[in-house]
Amino acid sequence: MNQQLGASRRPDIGMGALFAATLKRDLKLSLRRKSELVNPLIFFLMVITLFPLGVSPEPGFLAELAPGVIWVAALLATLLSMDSLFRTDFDDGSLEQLLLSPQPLMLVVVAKVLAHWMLTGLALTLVAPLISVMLFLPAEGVPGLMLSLLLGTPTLSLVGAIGAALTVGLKRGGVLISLLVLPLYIPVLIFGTGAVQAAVTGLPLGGYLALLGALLALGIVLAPLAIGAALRISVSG
Amino acid sequence: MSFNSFSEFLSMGGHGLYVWLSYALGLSVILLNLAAPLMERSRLIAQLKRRLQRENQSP
Amino acid sequence: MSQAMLKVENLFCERDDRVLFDQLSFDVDSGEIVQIEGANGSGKTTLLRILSGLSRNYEGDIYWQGEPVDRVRDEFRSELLYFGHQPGVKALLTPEENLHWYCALHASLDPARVQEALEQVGLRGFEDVPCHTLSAGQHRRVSLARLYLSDARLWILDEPFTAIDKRGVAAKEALIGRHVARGGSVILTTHQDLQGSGAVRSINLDRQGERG
Amino acid sequence: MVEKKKWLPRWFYQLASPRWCFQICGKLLPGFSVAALVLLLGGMVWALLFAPADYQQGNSFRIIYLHVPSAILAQSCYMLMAVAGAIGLIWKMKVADMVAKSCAPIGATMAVLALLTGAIWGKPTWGSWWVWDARLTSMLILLFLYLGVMALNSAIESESTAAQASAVLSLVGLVNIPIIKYSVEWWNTLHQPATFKLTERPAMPADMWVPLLVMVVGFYCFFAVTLMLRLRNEILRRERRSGWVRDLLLSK
Repeated sequence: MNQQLGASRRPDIGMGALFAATLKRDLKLSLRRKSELVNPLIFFLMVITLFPLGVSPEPGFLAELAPGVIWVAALLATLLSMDSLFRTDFDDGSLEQLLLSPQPLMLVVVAKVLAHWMLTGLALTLVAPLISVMLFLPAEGVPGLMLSLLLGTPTLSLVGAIGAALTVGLKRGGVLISLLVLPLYIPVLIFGTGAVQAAVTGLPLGGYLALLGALLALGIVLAPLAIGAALRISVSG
Repeated sequence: MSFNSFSEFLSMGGHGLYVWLSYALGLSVILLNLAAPLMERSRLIAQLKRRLQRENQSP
Repeated sequence: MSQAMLKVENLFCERDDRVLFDQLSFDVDSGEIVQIEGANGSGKTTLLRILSGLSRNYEGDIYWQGEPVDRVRDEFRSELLYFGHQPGVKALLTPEENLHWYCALHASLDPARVQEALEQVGLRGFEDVPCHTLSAGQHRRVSLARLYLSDARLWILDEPFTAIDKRGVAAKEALIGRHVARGGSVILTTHQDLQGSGAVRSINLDRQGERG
Repeated sequence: MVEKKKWLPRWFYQLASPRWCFQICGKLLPGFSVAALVLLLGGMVWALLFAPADYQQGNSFRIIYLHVPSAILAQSCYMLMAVAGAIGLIWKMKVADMVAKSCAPIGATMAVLALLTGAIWGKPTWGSWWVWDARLTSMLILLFLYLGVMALNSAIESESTAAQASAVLSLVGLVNIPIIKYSVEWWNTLHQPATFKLTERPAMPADMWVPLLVMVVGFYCFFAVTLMLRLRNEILRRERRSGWVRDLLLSK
């Protein structure tokens, strides 16, 4: 208590620790709120169920539809969970403390998005085989589906986080996020479904996965910048 | 001149509906884009003037 | 060192078509307590948010130790403790987890002292219950424990004494006094009169608003 | 502004002054209006009356003289919006924010016009009002991007926050536009064989592309006019408390 003020500064120490701490904290927070954890998954399953009911339960037809349906449902499920990424932190003042930290903001942002992805995108990827059975997707397509989701959903989380950061100061940001973010999701959707279709027809997957990987790399480099700037702007207003 | 008569010009070789519809839309979009800021301007000036008068009355 | 710790020059800010303050200038030296006064809606919270760097909707200059604050943002942040309207406490986490994360955000803080800080604010025995089971006052004290942990030189406190009982207030005032005695500075807003914290300078925003 | 960047030319600072900008726009407006009127009217007459009909598409080809300029304008308007937004973000230049805000509705209407004329052209050419053609699809997505920026701008109450947030969003969009274009084009070739396109045509004869050029320049002049009109409104609104706006109002 009686130490000299500002005496023992250890800058640059604890960046990795901060990343790990934020990741752990966000995972812990989600795991303690179980309902929110499973909501995107339930939503995902429900949207999938709507298609056979709304279009046709005929296996051949569903098999043809499956890559697109699964990808669109994954996209919507990610989007649905996006609004809460910064919302609770904004409401209880944690976000202010985060922005006032001398540590690099991008690090914390990436950790938060990673935590979010692990509980939505990764979870969706893991239940995808089950869904593909329900939609009669040929077994050859399943690895392509899982790989494309694995590479594509992090990009969805990163881009979605930009929308979440831009709308966090607004009372009703939910619908607005979709409007802002959905157009930006289109390339991921195109390459993702392309990968699955290629896998089904036995064409090589590499090109699609490389494109999805390139999008992800670009997202990891640029999205945290935009998210950080957007958070500072939203809190400032 | 690519047309021999006025009726030929109107019919546009059977595509008259499409061509004239396009040009009508084009013109209306252009005019709308000019009318909107002009109307906004007169509305804004009236509003700002009212505001100025209100402020002058109750300093 | 003759330089003021925090120097504010010609600050101008408007909100919702209303000028909150115009040409507001003041210095905060080390060892000083500055109380921001003003009626509700006079812009006290806005001013504190601007000073802390959260809000950037202002015109004018702010200097931290003689340098424009935008240029020394990181140094400034590591010397700042901001206590806002929302306490920044996660209801689903325990007090201990909350403070550990705060320590991760400020690398210079020692997580080993979290226990001690919680004891100081009277939360011994509540370290590992989720914060949402705590009372409003206890909730706020979790956040106040940051004051005991902090080694920041500038404290910006927005209504730090709400939902705190009398004895708690006295303890916090003593803490502020100690901080100032160590060469720190405090900028705060409060509805209560400060006693026993040494000299308090006050800045009134109401007169500012009239001028603007 | 905390520090002045010395290396920027002087006109940049003058442009940063809303009052100067308001006046210069007022001076430029008549010239651009006349140019836009002459070029658009002349271009339309030329396009409708004198340009030859296409040997494959017949007279429906004349729609191109509206479709291409509006599509080009919709894209360059987005570019201007994002660049102005970036300038506003970096140098805290109010006028740049206002330019960005004024760009959005103009660009959106241009995208709508490009889409509508494209659809109308599609009916006699492809036999249906809408075909998932790569260019039309990209234009539709561009329209969505515009709508997103406008929705965000109107949802945020504080003017400066709204401007900054829209600037970030339009920059994100700007980075994404090439990616979206590439992915859509690639998707298009995958899903349908390339039919003949509205624009890409080999060696357009001069009596076809000269009127097109006139229309493109005319559209740019028209864009300058409507942008300056909107910008002047925006300056008046945002600077309503400053002395010169008060004087201006009282003199009217």
